[in-house]
Amino acid sequence: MSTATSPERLRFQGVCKSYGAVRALADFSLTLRPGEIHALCGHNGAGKSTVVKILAGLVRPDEGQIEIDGAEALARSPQQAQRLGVALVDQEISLIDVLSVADNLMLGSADQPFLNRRRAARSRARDLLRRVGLDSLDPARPVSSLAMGERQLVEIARALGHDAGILILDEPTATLSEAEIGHVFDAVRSVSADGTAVLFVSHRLGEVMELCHSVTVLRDGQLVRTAQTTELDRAELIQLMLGHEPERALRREPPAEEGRGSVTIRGLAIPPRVPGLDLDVRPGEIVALAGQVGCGATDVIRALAGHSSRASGEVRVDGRRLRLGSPGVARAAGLAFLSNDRKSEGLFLGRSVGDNLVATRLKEMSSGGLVLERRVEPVAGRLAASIGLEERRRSAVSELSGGNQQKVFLGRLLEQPGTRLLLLDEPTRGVDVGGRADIHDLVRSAADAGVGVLFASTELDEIFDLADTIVTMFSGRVVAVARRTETSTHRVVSEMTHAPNDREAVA
Amino acid sequence: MSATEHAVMGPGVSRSPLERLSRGDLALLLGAVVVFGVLVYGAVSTQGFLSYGNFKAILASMGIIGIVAVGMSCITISGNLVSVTLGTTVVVTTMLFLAALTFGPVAAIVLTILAGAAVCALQGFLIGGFRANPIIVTIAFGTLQLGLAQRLTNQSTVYPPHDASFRFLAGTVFGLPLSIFVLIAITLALEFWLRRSRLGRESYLVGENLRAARASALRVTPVAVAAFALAGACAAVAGVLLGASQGNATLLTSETYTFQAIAAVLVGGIAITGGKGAIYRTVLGALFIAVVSDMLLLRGYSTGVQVLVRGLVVLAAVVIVQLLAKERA
Amino acid sequence: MTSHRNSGWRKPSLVLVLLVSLAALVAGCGSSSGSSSSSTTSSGSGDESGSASGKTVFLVGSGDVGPWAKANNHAVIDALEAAGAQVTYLQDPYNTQLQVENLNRAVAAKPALIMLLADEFRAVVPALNRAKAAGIPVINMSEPPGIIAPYIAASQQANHEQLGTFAAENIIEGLKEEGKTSGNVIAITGTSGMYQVELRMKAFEKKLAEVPGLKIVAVEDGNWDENTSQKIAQQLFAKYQGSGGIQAAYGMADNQAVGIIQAAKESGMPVGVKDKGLIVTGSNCYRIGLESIKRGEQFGTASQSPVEEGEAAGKLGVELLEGKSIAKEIEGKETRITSKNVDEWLAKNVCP
Amino acid sequence: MSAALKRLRSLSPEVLSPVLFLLAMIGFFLIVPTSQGHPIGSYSIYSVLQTFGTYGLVALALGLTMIAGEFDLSTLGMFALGGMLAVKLGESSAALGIVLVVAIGALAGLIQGALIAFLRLNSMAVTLGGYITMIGLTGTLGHDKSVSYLNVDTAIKLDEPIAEIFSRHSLIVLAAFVLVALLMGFTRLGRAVRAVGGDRKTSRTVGVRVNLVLIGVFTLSGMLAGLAGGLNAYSLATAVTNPGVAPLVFAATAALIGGVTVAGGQGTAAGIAAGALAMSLLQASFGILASPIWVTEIVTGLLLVVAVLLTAPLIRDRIANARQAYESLRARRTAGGID
Repeated sequence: MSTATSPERLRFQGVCKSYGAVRALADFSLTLRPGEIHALCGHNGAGKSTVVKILAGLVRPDEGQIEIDGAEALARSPQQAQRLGVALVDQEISLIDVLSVADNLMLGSADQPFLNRRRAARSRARDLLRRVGLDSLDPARPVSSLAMGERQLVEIARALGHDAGILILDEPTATLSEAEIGHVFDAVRSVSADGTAVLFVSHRLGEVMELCHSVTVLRDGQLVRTAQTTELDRAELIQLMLGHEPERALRREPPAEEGRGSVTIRGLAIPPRVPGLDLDVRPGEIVALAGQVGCGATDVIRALAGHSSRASGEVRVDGRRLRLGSPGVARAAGLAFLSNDRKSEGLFLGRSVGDNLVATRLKEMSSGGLVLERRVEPVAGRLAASIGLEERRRSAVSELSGGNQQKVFLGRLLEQPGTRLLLLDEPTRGVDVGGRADIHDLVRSAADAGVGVLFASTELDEIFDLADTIVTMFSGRVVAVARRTETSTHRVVSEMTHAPNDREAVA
Repeated sequence: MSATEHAVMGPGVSRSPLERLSRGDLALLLGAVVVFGVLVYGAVSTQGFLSYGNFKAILASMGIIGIVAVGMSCITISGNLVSVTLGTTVVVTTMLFLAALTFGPVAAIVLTILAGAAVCALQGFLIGGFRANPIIVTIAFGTLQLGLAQRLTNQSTVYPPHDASFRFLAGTVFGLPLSIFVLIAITLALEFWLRRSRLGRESYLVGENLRAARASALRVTPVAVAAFALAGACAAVAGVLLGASQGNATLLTSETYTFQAIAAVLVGGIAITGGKGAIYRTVLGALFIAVVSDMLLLRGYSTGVQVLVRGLVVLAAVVIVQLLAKERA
Repeated sequence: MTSHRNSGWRKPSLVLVLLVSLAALVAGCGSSSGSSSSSTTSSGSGDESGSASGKTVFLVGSGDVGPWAKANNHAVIDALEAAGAQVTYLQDPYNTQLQVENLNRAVAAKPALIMLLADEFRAVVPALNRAKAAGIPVINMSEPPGIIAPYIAASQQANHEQLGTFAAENIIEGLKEEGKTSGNVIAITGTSGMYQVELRMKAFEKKLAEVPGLKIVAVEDGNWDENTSQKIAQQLFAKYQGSGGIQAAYGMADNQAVGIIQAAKESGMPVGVKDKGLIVTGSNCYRIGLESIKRGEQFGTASQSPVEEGEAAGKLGVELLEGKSIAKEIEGKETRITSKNVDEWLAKNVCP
Repeated sequence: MSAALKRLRSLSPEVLSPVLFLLAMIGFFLIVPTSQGHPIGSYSIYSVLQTFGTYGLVALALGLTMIAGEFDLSTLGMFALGGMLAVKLGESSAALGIVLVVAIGALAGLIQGALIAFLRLNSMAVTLGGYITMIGLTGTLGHDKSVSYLNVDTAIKLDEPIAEIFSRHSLIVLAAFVLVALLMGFTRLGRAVRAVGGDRKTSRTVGVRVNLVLIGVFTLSGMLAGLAGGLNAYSLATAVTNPGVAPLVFAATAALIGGVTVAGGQGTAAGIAAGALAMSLLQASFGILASPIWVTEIVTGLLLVVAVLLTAPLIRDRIANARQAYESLRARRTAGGID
């Protein structure tokens, strides 16, 4: 493909963006040519999503120039971005479940006619679906009846329908099966052959190497390198993403290898993503489920906490079999759960810090149905002190920063009598650096007290800071289990992005 | 309107009002001053308003509505919106009470309250247990209660047995109607329940964030059942007092209680989305509405105008509460 | 979790079957219970013979909401059923909408006769028009036919002017006994859309105007209901407390008068001539009203006995069914009742 | 047979529910009264359509807001206010009265919709305030009394049978239904309303103008409820001050059995029409049987309980899970059979 000679479709020049004191993107430059498939790589927090958001009109840059087809083009809204010819396929699927495929394909399109001529809409839908390899999908079917992969393809089809000059794919394959990924790639290739520039954001380096012509690597908001994929191999790419590997001090002594697992999991199946999983967590051990979005780690955590009605398999806590599917049962068995969405599934934002900290243990504090203040006070005080928020005990949680909110959420799980295992899903999502260290300390001290910890994370730093044992997952399967001291970031990234049965191994 | 003034502060959240006076708070303060001014002007200029007799009349008119509204607040706080047919329960329990007087007043009171609690607890079970929509479930049960009552009474007026002694319930204590004292007692009891009991505390949490409550394995269904049962019990108490004061019962007047009670809850500044507010605020809301209605009445405005003003007050309260919540976020 | 929303609807068919069978059961029970419901015999409207036996009659009215209406309706039903007619009784608790629906139902059933106690004359005109087109005779009850006169076969009515006049006479007389010739009067009426309410009030006002010192300060709709009337009275007492108070009150029916008395007591006002208190009158009789008169609380009322009226209406219906020629309008004979003749009326037992 | 069954199973609930309920009610209507000695005539069908005409548009108004994921209690108030306004404003010309009522309904809906959309207010709270205000306004205008419409001829004409089973009233209502169905089915509005009801956040991100849609839906709801009230008042030649909750009971049941869910995003105007027709058939059946009111009340109440439970999220989840388990079991069994 003669990408080098054609004019530029997109040009980022010296773009900067800061969120408060945090520099998300510094002096970033990028060019895309028509027909080019360009990968954007980097770890969580490297600045990829800021680039995507700026391009899609969701965020405005502080400095720098953006040109599309040679003209100054700064989108102030998603609609405006769409008019500029930018189409975004987000990692979170933004289709409306209750509508049909055809309706979803029409939705939000600026040029949809007032009259809804169903036949025309369907034939247009068929055209678009054909382009992503969904030839046999009936456009009248509701999206709710589609498999995840089909949804992703429909979403790409919608982006294609906008006749976009620039197509952004943000982690489009995270939730897809092999065959589905093949369809997506075919679709992307055919779009790019038509002259669309594609920005492909992915962690999956195998896919990057296979699909993309060129790649830009970001680290800590800085551009590291832009190169043709032919100039690099995967090991180099990983090296670029990681940079110089920092020395990691061993912050705590992991528990002895021996000892019976306090929690044993055998054949845990969670349709549709996790076919079957075995895992042990010993008392005092911190186990990371490391993997990219959609690898199944979150599903495992949620299923253990009783939040999946379709999970099956054998889970034993201290030898006693746990009935899956009920949060109450899981809680009673000593499994304490921290959801990755503290606002909607964790905190009672309008209530005070103290109220939130004792919310789940009112039972122990009551007698005859009445809550005894003399039992509440010391516990709330101690917990608030342990998370460093003693002074704000009476403040509403909504008034706290994200980091402090997360501490309150975590604090609720601590020091509960009978807790055997902490189940943490992305324990530091949306938390600043200081808060993150505090939270990690809290988790460690809980482990030191003999509680097992199982956490899901997509962030390397967190995984290596916190875990004693690292379980890497890919596509719902465990890739490897290793002591932190016996593995390396390089290896873990390799495992997270490239399972033994990854596409490249096949290719 | 001190009711909405407190809207910013739920129980357990305290802060010095002066140190955090935002623009929204100032606007609210200004609004409160205006409302207060209008009330004072109305009180002074309305003939017959400032009298002991009228004071008693206001209290008498808010007693029964207040009791229903206080029960309604439990439903709202626990995150189950409102019951749009609690008034039907009031009327039906009035009938039940009068009919049950054959067993003596004490037995009749107990039976009535149990029945009111039970019929609402069932609604709470369907709502909490299956997340069925509260509005529609309560509409359905209102219809069922009405149908059942029509079946049992043949649509005629229910009279108590001739020898029944129950009029003492319609009497006065220290010159004030008994219903006011009952209202105060129930308010105190429910405040205690909400703040001190485990279920009460959990109902604030469930009301605040249902998903979080489920994720933290709080007792979602028992909370809904309890909230509705308490509301039903309050409605039944109102029914008993109504029966005592009327001495008969028909099915003619049921919605008025429901909507006056809801108005009191909303005017009291309790967010309809749940988790916030306190019972006493509903009483203030009921008082506010009673005072305004009384003024309009004394100034010769018709029932229609009173209802109209009540509706506008509810709309204003809803908007103000939301603006405050936004200001806080 | 929500990805399979559409799959949850396989059981409804079963539920539906259950529901329909339940509904059928309820409907079956409903139509077979009670003496007043229609039975399974086919409508006998085609029967030309000069007997009421076996013919179907629909009674459409406000229903058994109050004792007066209940006694009235049952007197009508008893009279018709005694002659062998099948009576279907469609009730509406003073709900105009429902009454029109009921009347339409009745017309649809093509009965031999419809007996109507209208809530609202204007609202029933279209339905009556249809009845007329279908050749179904309608007998109007209780009040003068007014605008529905062209649509009805006959009317049995009370003398409402007289009832209103009697009420005014009671008030004048009562106040006189207290030594008053002036004062504020309130009236709490029956459902305000009804023609009879208008007639009674007109006559009441006319009679009261004969004593210039008496002023009607408020007329409110009490919907024939004791509790509603009680509540309104309470508000009115509070309202006029500062401006001379209320000296006399007219509750259009005795139960309303009783409600007014109850409200007065709760407001701490004296009631009756004995205590030189509020003079209260009704204008159609209830047993509770008569008892109250006997106790000296209520000053008086007027007869309009529901039993007598109902019997008269029933008789009219039977005569029509028998093919006899009947009077177009029959008016009841009313009596003023005070403490002087109350015992006689209590003994007659024609007030419910 | 199995093919038909399969096809039935593949129908979405928003189609399945109204079809099943309508069929059941037609069956009920045809069988039960006849078996009790009350054969069905054209007049019976006329009265079904009359009931449909009285409350159908309230169901449509409420149903549309439910599809958009909201709940418009004020339809009940607008039904009353519409009647009162129509009687007051339409003294000289009924048509003028209807036009004015629809305009005022639109305004009332617009105000409420704007409050809900821009302030992100809970629609229950707003429309509750709206309902109380409207009932108050109705009482104020009518001086707390029902008001007669002097033009009785209009009333007679409006309900005059046309082609035996229709009347002007029911034809107007049917026309309004067709109009809304066309609007929902054949313009991009319908898609937008369902999108907003189905997933508001996603709708915003993909560029649906959510606020505009919400305001539009509430405006339309106000217009329809006002029209329903106006027509009803003309039919009765009377405006009543408070219609009670009967219209709401009818409307909510009709909408739910018509395939609309409280969660939003599902349902069609045609479905609501079918639901309203099913309810009308039921009520007419009881009318023909001359059942006492309590029978209708209890059956409607039970129907509503069943309908709301069938659409309750947890029950739906449970049914979906059971179904999934059953299907995987069956799949396993067939696989085993092949082995």
